[in-house]
Amino acid sequence: MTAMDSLTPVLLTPVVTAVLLLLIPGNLRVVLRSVAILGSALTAWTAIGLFARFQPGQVGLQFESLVPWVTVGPLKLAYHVGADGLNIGLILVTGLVGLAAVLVSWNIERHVKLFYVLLMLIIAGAMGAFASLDLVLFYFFNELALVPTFIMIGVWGRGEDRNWAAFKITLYLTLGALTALVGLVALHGAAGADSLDVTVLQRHLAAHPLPAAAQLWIFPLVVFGFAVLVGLFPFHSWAPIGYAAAPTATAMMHAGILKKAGLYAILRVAVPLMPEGASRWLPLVAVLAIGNLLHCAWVALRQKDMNLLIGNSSLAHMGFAFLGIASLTVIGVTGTVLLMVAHALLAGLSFALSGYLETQTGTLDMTRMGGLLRRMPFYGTALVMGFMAGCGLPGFANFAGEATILFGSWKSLPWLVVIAAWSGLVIGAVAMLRALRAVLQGPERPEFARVADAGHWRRLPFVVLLAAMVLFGVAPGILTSRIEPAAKVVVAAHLPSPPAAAAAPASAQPAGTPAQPGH
Amino acid sequence: MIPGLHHYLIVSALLFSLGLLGVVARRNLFVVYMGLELMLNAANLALVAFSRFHNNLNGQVMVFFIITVAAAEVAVGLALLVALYRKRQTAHVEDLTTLKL
Amino acid sequence: MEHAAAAQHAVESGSRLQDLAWAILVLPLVMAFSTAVLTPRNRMLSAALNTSGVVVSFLLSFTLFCVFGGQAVDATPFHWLPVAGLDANIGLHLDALSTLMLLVVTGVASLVMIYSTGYMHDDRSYSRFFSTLSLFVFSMLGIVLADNLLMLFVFWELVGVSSYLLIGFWYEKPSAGDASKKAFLTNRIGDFGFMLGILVVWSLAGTLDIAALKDKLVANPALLGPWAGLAGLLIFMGAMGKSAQFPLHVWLPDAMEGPTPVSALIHAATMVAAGVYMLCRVFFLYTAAPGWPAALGFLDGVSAASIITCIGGFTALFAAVVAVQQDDIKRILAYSTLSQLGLMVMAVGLGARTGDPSASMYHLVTHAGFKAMLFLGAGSVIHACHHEQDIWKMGGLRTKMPRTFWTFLIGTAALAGLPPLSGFYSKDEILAVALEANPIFFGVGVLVTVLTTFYMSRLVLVAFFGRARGEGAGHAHESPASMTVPLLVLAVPSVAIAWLPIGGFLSHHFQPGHAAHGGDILFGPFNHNPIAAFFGLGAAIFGFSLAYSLYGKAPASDPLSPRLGLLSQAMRNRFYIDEIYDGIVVPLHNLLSQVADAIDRWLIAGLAVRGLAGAVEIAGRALRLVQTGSIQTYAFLLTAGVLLIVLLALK
Amino acid sequence: MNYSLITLEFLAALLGLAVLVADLWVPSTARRALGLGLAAALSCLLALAVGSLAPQSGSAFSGMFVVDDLARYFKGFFLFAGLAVVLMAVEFAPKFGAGLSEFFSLTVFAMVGMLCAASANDLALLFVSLELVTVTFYVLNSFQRTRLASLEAGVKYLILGGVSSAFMVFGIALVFGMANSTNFAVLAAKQKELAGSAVFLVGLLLILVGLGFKIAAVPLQMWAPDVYQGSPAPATAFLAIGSKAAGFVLLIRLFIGALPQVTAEWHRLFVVMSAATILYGSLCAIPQRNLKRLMGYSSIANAGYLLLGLVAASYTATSAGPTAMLVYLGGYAFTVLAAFAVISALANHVDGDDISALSGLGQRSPVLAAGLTAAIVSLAGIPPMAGFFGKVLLIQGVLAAAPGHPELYALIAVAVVGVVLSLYYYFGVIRAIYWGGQSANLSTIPVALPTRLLLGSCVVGMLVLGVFPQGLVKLADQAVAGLSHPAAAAPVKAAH
Repeated sequence: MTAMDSLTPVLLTPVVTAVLLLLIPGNLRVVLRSVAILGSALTAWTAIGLFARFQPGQVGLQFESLVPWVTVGPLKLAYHVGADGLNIGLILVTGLVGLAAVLVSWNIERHVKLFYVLLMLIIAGAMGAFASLDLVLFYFFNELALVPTFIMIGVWGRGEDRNWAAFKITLYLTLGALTALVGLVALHGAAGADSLDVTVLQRHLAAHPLPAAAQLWIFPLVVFGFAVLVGLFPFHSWAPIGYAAAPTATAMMHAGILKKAGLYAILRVAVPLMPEGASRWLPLVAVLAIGNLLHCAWVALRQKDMNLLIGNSSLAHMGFAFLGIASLTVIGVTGTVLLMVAHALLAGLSFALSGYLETQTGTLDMTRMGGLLRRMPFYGTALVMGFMAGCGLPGFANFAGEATILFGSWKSLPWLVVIAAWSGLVIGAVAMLRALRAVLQGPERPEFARVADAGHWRRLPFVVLLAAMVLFGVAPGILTSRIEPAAKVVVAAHLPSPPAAAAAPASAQPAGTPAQPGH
Repeated sequence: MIPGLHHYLIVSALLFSLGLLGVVARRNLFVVYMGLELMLNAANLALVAFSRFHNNLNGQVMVFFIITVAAAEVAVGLALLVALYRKRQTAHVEDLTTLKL
Repeated sequence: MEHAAAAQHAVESGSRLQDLAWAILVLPLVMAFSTAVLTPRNRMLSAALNTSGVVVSFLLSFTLFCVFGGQAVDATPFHWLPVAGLDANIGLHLDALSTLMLLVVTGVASLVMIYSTGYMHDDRSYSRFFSTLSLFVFSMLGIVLADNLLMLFVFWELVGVSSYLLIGFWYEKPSAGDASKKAFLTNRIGDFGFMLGILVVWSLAGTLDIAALKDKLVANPALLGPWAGLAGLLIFMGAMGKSAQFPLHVWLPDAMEGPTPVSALIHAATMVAAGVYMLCRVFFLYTAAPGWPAALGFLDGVSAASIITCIGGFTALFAAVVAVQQDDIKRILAYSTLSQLGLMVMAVGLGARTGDPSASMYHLVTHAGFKAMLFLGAGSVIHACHHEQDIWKMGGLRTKMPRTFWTFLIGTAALAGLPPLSGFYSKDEILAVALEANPIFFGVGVLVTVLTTFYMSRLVLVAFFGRARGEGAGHAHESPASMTVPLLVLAVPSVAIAWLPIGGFLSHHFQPGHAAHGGDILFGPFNHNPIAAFFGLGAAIFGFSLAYSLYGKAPASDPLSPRLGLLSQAMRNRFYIDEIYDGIVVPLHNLLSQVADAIDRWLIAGLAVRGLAGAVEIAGRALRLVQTGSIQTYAFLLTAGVLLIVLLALK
Repeated sequence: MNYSLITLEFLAALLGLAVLVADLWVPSTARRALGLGLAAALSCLLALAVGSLAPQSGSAFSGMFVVDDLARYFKGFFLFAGLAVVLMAVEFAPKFGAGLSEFFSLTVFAMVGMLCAASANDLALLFVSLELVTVTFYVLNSFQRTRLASLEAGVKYLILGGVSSAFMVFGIALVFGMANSTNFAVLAAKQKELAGSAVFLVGLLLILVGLGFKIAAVPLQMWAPDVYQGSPAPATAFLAIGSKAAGFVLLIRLFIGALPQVTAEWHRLFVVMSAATILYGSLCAIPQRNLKRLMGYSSIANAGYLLLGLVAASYTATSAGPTAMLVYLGGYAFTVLAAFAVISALANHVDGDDISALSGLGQRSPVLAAGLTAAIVSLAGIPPMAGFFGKVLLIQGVLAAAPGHPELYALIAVAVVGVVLSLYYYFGVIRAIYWGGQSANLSTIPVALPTRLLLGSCVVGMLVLGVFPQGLVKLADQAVAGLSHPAAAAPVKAAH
């Protein structure tokens, strides 16, 4: 691959923008905003270019670049970035949601410079986390986005308990990330490989796999560490409060993108490198995912505040993602990656919408609103499309993801699929439609008489995200053709047919009656 | 009977623990300071005993180092205690608890 | 006109005529999208665009019908989700069933669109109505042309959302908002069952393609093994949601909140029929060997089809009874649609035993015709009486609105099943099938015919005869031509369909070998199955005479309700089913979410997190107490520390 | 006897004296200029120590004073620390009242003590250099005679410092008694046969106590919070960096370099000490409201993390442990100096050093706010700052030795909990800066050039060590490699 054709530009652009922003004096708001928009637009454009130039159906890494970083005795760490099926979609989506997040922040008035610098750091952190193949580098970028989130929630956040929310989100994520890091370093120790690079570890473990006993205690460390980042059931209470208190841009980046770093890492590291560990521990993860699917969906039902509703329902979607991983089938994992991309767009859009609503009505309490569709036709349509995508309407990318996961996990976890279908189709729909009914329909409230619809500039983020969701909804083939080869590698050890043979479709004509679902 | 090495060691250990007791138990800062000096001298005694019985003079050279350092310490320490006394007209340990928790 | 060019291009390519199906499917979507984005302001252009879009689709369907006429053909598929092991692609399948249904959908839709130009003339969001209607037509055509189960499910949901948008069209009205939410959620419960059904079938048969599925089932009837019954029932659950069968029927009466053309198109002719059409499309599932998993052992003797029949029969009867005591003209027609759908579903269930459900499809086609006309007629009445919907405030409209009256009369006669009209022949086929399969359901069919004739005659007598009761009806006048012309056009099929050999055309599709009973169409039923025909006719006449005895003299108020007393009260409140739902299902969900929220707020967030944080804080404060500030304690602790170190190291 | 080795210490001592003498001529107003002059001189010395003129490896005074890569690493370290403290003192001057130049010269003298400690290869030199540092700090801590807190801090450090050095001296006496020599090389040679003798081991333990006091490890850390709170900011900074690093260089040279077998023997002790220190430092800091006292507890916690390297060294023969300690110390220096630069710059504009006094710093002076935030982020061990890499290497070192030892996994768990707890109180400071309560005055705080210079170099240092730590890691590796060869490659067995 030519040097130009590497992932580094997409990582560097946000960092360079951040540095540029630092140089501009704080009071030139317009200049600051335009530089930020330009920077994020450039990042998005590079990400789209990378996604387009990515050869689908090709196993192995593309746009790779390797620079030795630190060698400490036996441990060699390197700046190793590359793209394959798993992360090319996520890089694209980080660019898009990043651009939308910058565009949506027109209502920030205090410390505009600091806000955009921190936002750019979060985008760089997310992009780096997805691009990096060296585990410490992954941890480096993932943590890079932690402090900006804390400061943004604290300074520009909403609500009076935003201070507690800021602490909670930071402590939870650090505990999760640290546990995972300890797991990763222990994995490196147990494997005896000389570097923490995923590709090296993969080759090393393929040659002499980890003893099952070691896998049994390393795998949970890594999986549950990253599961905290995603918001698996018992460790989920930080997410809704954190997003409700965060300013719009941070909520979009966190709920949409950073939450996926955990899932991505589980798929990149935990499942392929420790197959026995995976098959022993993933059923427990699947059971916990029920908590996500049912508990969080029901909690979402109760919420009056739109951000809490979106936060909780996005946790319910994460239940789907964990279900896809726990199925350990090619279809299931492809579905999970597809859902990750789709949900990133959905969460980004939903929080952008709720942010805009708050700028117009000054409140997020849905019970006090009503009949806004008349005053805000464009915004209303975008909200209907966004919330419909939220409850898995076909035509949007979320449905493609959820359907693939349902199909992928039916054979191994039928009861879970029933619960997931009920939660996704029914409870999700009830929550979303109640919100639509409360906000858009019904008689118009006098106090919201002078609510303004989104002007041309302010429509852009919604249009960008909706276009992507519809594109991947109508033609998910674009994504799945890229994801599938990587998904095969992830579940290579669990495919029934021997991995050596061409990866015959897992569920080709099942001989006789396969495992009876639901004994 | 002629005192052997271990006798001296026992005496120096006793001296050391006495000094330590002085530091821990006494209330007046100056007396605490004296306890401190006592502990240093116990170490000197042990050093001298060892160098005598191993007839290796390095020990005694070491003693000189210790004595000079102790002297410097006393000088600075007492100056500090005097300054404290002038400020608070007390040398009682109980009064020195403004910095706590 | 660009869509004419599109049609021209398709024919010229001449490569594969059936790819024309793609044009039919995509045209309404293109129109909907262009109206919504390009011309929201320009009322006339958007109406013209959408109407012409549907009309061209109708013409294309007609050409396809003539060219292929029942021969099974597939348009080139588009690979939607190419994942190993999941062959989910969007393909279009043309055969007798789908071409006929194409004609019905596009035909009725064109007429409704033309009708709406008049009906919705003074409505504010005119172009939004037309683009949503086109979106609905696109989704409906997707269901009709679908060749695999996942695509069927995809368009199933799209139809659900279009009906949500259309019912909630006048979103300012709170009742419209609630009705649209209720409709979508009830459909979603049905879709939940449908998805599970698809998953069971897919996991056992390994394919989603309906044709391939059919071949596999024909080759190995026991392919689905013990799961056949459950799969059948789950897929039927999808049909229950869409075709409003008991217990998921509650949304249809409330769906009348939408504009009348919507009720006509969606809740009379097309969408509600989708369930029946889907049952016919996957009919081979129900003729396969029945079987139940261990958990449902008690159902072993019963086949899925018989359960479907019972549900259909019960819905028909229940809806007919409720319709008798309704006062709102659209509610009466809604319940009549419910009961007719019950009949069709019953016919499919019974058809499973004889292997030929064409009776239900035939009734579906005829019903679409006259029920759409009845709704449009009701719309014209409401439009004339300044949005008055209660029949007891109307009266004497016969003289004021002759064209609407006569078309309404024809529709009522067809619905009741009087001989020369189409309703008689299709209902007769159902009665014949019922007689042959299971006499009990023949009795249900006859009873339903009686009740249908009774409440329709009640409606006609009260609304069109006697003196005007309300001032609205007082100075009503005939609706403009754009509304009455579609009525007249729709009247033609209600009469003439009987003369077309549709029955034979359909049964040939299901049993190619079976000889279609040719001969004279007009008097066919009388000589094939005289008992069914005479019973049907007798029931109709008996129902009419009963209604005439009560309502002939144009009474001021409903004489029946004092006689029935409590029963009438129950019928007016639809047997309190909605109240039961609101009383049980909704609070249950709220309770569950309250419990979850409480757990989330107190147990996880409160106990676990604050508890932990509190414990850490207390530990910190306790440990900090060691720093008392006095040198004595420090010196003592230091010595103790040294002792500890020595002990620990040397032990 | 090649005296060229001690040129650096000699020049530094001369510089100290020069400042004392110069103070006679310099008018009282030009005290700050004197300070800046001293800082310039120190930076030349730093350039000398680090540049090509660095003294070549070798030993003087019959093996007592040795200069090798480890010594050079720490000499550079101490010179930079001294330079930074002098700059801080210039900024802190109005708070001192009289005797500013005495403060400068005492700082230089303390630095000389540390430079000697860096090259000490003999118990005698160990004792003398440590005592030079300690006695100078008695004065430095109580420099603000007008403030009772400073006096009290001085007295506490005096008494407890005295007790700990008494313990150390007694230890040295016992070790000398048994080994008949105080030279590390001789001790290393005799460690095999003396392993059995209790008196020798007790002696070594007492020396460990003396060093433990310097680095403020549990159970000898009682003094740290009070002294950090009481003594003036530049003195606290030098205490936190200089005296702690001096303690560690001696610890490394004695216990890891000279006596690896004895350390291997005591691995359980080090595990307990490290875990206790991390927990104590992290837990006690949680309810803290005073910033300097918080820094005290944080320095205890960081001593705990550094002991992780010692634990790693006690379990395996690899040099991963000490290298990680050196890298961590490198990052730690820049971090603490940046933090205290901000604290001392604030001293004259903010009354009291309570955390709430920081509120509104974001508006009052973005430079100081950014500097303190960078320091806090690095202290918490979050990328892209230097603290992250130190912690990763320490954890990696312990984990590499972990298979088969369940107590090491417990230690790692404690370390992880410690980091998370530390996040809570560190981010409390960030919260105070950016969105604490509304502070009374929002007058902007002028930041003089020296502080701006110091803060800039510290933040750049942190960033460079955070993103490209390879340079420092190579240096640390070299330093530690040089360390183990003089111990005559005694056969090392990891005691289970």
